[in-house]
Amino acid sequence: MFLLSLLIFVPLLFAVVLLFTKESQVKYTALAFSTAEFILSLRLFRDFNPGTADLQLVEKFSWVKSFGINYFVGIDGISFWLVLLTTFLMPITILGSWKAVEKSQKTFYVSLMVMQTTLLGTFLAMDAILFYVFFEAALIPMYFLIGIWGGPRKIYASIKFFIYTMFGSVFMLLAIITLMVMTTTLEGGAMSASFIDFYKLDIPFVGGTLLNSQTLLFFAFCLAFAIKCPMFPVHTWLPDAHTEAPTAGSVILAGVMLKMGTYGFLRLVLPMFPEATAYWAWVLMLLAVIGIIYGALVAMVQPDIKKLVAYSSVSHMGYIVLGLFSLNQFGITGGLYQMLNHGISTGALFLLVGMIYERTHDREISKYGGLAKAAPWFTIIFMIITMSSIAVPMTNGFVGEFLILIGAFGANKIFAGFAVLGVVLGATYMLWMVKRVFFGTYGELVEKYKGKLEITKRECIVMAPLVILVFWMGLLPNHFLDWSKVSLEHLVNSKDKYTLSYSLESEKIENKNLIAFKNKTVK
Amino acid sequence: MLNFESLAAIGLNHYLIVSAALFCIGMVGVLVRRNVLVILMSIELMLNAVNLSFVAFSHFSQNINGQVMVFFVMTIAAAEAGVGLAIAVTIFKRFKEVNISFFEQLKG
Amino acid sequence: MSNTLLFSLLFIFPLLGFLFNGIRFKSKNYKLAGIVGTAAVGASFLISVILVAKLIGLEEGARSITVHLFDWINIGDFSANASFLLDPISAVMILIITGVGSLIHLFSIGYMSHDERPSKYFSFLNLFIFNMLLLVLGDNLLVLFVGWEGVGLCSYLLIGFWFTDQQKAAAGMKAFITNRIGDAAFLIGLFLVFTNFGTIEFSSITSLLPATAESGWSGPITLACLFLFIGATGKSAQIPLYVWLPDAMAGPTPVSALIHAATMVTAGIYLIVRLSGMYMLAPDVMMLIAIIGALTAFFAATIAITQNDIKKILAYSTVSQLGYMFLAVGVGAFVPAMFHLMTHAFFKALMFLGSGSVIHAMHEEQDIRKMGGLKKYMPITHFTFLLGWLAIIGIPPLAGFFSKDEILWYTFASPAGSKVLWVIGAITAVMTAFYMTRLMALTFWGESRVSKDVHPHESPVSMTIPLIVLGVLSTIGGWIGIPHLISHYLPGHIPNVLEHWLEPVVKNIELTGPATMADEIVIMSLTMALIIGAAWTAYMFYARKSSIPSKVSKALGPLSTAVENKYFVDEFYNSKLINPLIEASKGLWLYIDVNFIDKVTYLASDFATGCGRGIKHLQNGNIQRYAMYMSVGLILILSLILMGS
Amino acid sequence: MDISVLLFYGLSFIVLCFALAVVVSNNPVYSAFYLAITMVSLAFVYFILQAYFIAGVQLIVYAGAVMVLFVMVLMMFDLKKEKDSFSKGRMSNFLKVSSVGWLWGLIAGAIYMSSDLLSMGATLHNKDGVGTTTKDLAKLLYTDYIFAFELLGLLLLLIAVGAVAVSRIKGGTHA
Repeated sequence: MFLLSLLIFVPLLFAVVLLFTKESQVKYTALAFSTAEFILSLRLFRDFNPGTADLQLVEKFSWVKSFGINYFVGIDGISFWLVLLTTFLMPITILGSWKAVEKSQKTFYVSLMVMQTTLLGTFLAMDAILFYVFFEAALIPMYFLIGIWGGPRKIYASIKFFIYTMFGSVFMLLAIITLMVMTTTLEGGAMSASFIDFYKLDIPFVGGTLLNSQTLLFFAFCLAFAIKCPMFPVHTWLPDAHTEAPTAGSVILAGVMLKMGTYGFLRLVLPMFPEATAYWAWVLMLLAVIGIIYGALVAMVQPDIKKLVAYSSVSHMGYIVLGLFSLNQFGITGGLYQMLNHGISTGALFLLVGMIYERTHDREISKYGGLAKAAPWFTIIFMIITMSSIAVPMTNGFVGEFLILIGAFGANKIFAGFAVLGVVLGATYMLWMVKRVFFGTYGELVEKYKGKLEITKRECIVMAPLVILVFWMGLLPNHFLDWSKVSLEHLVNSKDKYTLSYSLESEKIENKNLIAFKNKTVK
Repeated sequence: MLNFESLAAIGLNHYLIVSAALFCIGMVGVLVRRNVLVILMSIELMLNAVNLSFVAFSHFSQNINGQVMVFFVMTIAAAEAGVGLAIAVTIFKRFKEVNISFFEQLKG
Repeated sequence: MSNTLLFSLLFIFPLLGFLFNGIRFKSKNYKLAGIVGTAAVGASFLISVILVAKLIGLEEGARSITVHLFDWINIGDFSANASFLLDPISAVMILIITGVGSLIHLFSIGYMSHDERPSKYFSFLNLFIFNMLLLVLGDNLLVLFVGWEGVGLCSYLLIGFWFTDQQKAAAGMKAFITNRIGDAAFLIGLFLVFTNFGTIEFSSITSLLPATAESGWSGPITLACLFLFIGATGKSAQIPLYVWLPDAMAGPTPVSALIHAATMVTAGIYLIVRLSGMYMLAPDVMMLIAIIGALTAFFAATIAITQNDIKKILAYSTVSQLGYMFLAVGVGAFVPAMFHLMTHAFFKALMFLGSGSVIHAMHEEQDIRKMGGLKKYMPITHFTFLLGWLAIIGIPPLAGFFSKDEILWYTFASPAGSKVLWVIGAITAVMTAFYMTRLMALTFWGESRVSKDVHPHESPVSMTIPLIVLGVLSTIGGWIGIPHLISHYLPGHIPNVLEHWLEPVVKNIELTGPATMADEIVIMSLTMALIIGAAWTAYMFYARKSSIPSKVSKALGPLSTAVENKYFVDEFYNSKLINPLIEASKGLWLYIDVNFIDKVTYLASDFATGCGRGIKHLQNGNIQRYAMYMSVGLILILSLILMGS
Repeated sequence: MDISVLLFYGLSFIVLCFALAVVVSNNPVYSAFYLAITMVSLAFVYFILQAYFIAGVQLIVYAGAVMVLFVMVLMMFDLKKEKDSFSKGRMSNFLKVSSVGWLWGLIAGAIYMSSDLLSMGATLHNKDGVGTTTKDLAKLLYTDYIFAFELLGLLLLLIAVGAVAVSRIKGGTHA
């Protein structure tokens, strides 16, 4: 049973099938396929064992033997929810952009399917080169999504996005190669690109100086992931990419792609460079705090709704990084949880903004007003998502943000103090926007499209799972955290000497057979 | 330094040097002439230079394989001349001249 | 019935009401919405009564019921569960919340009968009750915080209930954001508590408290108390975060009664009383609380004197009364603070509802200069309002007298109190008497200044019943906390029920000073005399049409303008904090993001394209050139090889 | 002085002179003519080197067929004396010529330096005892090199077709 490989490559197969589907049918087919993929991913609940920190459902095949590069995938508590988030958001995104995409639908849905393969691959890859390949390959469909179906400045935005992220990745590639060369010093002496071997490395570290291998490698990885997140000051690609991207692009970008950066921190940086992380965490925390406040302040004065949400992403991602680098259990758990929350609430916000944009073809805040009267149901859903975004208790955002803050407080009280300020600013920019868009008298756009603004049934179906999750995750976080708890505890407790053990699926079957055989003979 | 004896006894070296000179002349032709036809001729010169060294080697090492190679080279040279001239004809039809700079039209 | 079931039902009823009315929020059927909403809260009230009865049935000293509903956040050694604690403090609170709450719901049926969205209104109101119950029943700080934020959210939604008015929407936003500032401080306080005690459960905190008080400002408990207090200033509208409360009057009047007078704004007091043990260990913070409370009480009262909007006056009066309560907790008089909280809930809710009745009758007119002589049109409203008025200015034997008097006495006599604070408190009491009498005089007494097209009428029964009930409560509500001084002389020696009731969980500071019973009598009679004098003056000024007030304000000149304009605090915040912040943000965006970071990246890209532009000439399509590059390259390589060998 | 030595020098001189003339001449017709002379002279050189078959082929294929092709094309174009027969750019022309001169120097130097090696190698390599007559050449061509030989035949066919196809294209860059 190659569940993970199936998960990764079935969307690719679907993409090929979509190519041969009629243009008029393609959206239904795409929805069916993505739902099928989601249902397939639900099997993880059965096959994944949350009781162990080991890597599970491992598949490993040799790829480039001489360099020790393998096709090596596996899942543990860290990647578990991100995989599900990806498969969960995809059908929602597809259903959400049914109407928005008019031109070359086939290419659009094929891009989304390919996107899903690369995203899942990134989260599941356990081999550095495989990870890198997926990490980079994810850019391509996103580049097309922005470049083809984007707004007026789409070319600028897509190229900016591409080059920014590419720039960081180059350093990561360099670092990966260095690490691969280092693995030859491990026992066995063969070169290896697997994360597991990277974790075993004992990379020399000297505190206080930059020019030592662990620090350099640490910053190389950090740069790549910081750009992806994005963190201040390398965030400027995000607002442009978001404003120009079509709704689906924004949702996937904010919901899943940004998580690749934070996931990278969690999967690679923290366990691989423990001393450098401990020593330099303050830099990342500082940047994260600056990002939180800066993102919130800048979001406050944006004239464009989507740009506002984009900058709010910068702020929220700052929280996640802050949590991860507080290096204690609260912070890391909160960080992981906030990744999911951000995926859901910001994804939902982009969907909602997209819905309203579909109708009015304008996102200028000043042209709105009084939307609450024209579209009350839409407003209710928007308010719920807003509450989640500004972390009102009982919604998902609160649990994540609270854990992050308490973690950060344990690590550094001053940073935490400033981060708490972000809570106030977060409420300010969101509510100010809500006030200007939804309250007051009818704005010019609302006046013009008065009758057509209410949310449709299809859109309700799109939003319903998100709204349910907002409360579910807010009220019963243990349902979610229990699946990751052991892995995260393991990460926190063995930070300095992180290991990840695994057994191949095929071996397991053999073992089972062996046990069965033994049992038989005993009988 | 100059050894007149070596000048008197013609060896492999002499042929090779002539061959090199011929090759270089052909190369200059390719590099500096504008007329496609002349360039093609220069290429023929270069090919002939190579042939010369093949034959010389073959002769001095008493190995007939070199001549086989020359035979092949000649065939290729003839073929190349054929195609080259055909392209020249096409170019001429278009521009009424066979200047190499018209090949710039091939750039993207 | 089991406690778990009772607790669940207590929460479930308002929640069901919220969902029922929320789903059919478009319905204009105000009766159905109102009845369901009121019934939900009424049912909660009944359950509260049952629960409190159960609590009373328990042995004294062991009066607490804890119920664990489900696990919420459990990470490592941090745990915050959805579990609830009913003890004497929360018992008082839930009775007030559900009791006064159901009266206000009942009142709202009539008040909102002409509104377009009564269902929405009742759903929010029920949600508020739900959150308020969470706030007071939570057995740990985080559940308390959930309710804390939740009531803030409801307050936001209800202030901006008539959202088509941009100003009202803005008031809602202002309330939420100001509260959020407090909440942020609350969170820091919570973190500090957690780092100090390793738990955020009230019972565990109490058991872990050290024996000796801290001195200075840097102690961990002091800091925790300080930040929690800042949180409380946000919610309970104290200096410097009080600005949202007067604006919050943009909401429907019953909302002002419920949220912005009786319940939500007292959450800060509740928090400090709940953590009184911890606060006692931080005397510096206690002093700060007392000072802030006294100042708030004083300044809010001065502003109230000059206001002309009936609701604004009541709003500033609320701020002022809340200041009293903080003064009380600041000087260690926790039980009087709770007492005043309760009596204030009665009489202020009564007055707000009364003002709602007036506004309803006057067709949304709120300016008291356009009222007058309403006594004869609205007798019930007038009479109940009168009771409220007497209660708030502290005329015995009405409720306000006992609580206010006790606060002043503690301020005077407590070791944490001081004479200066007492003076401020007494002056505030005098001013309260003055502006409340002014309100009464201008609204109900004197000549009618009502415009011709408005025909005031008495409100329907559904609105007057709550008024009457609250009027009764305002009258007799104080009798559960009669000070020893008076009860001593009363037949039957009515004990101080409230103090006795709260004793197991909250203890007042011990009065060790030299003050004697005689002092208490002197102080009490002195304040009484002053209050009656002030009320008389105000009556003379305003009911009997006098020119003195205008002369006085002229004489005071700039001071009176300042007071009339609320000391320009809003303007100050706007011009010195909010606008600079927005400008700075714009600057950040335009100068850092667009012009700096992007420019730097453009520089990098310009460098790349520049290089390309330079090298581009090498590749001009000239085949001979290419051949030359090839040959030159070949030659160079050959040279290197040959020269090397 | 052996007669073959004289012959070598004379022929080399002719070959090089006319080769230079091909490159330098302004008139392509003359160039073609000089090229023909070069070819014929080279055939003689081959003759001296006892490669009789190659010499013959040189005469027939180069001096005959290829030159005829050139001349035919020249006639078709009706080219006169050219005005700018050399590429523009003095610097680059100088660079080109000098670099090629430098190349010649390099090769010559290399040959000179390794002359001993060459003479030694030259005598060593005839180990399989195949003769150097035309018959041996034919044998080799039809045994060891048969595949290449047939491939060349195919190539020539392709070229014939290709040349016709290319020259049939009507004028215009995008025809």
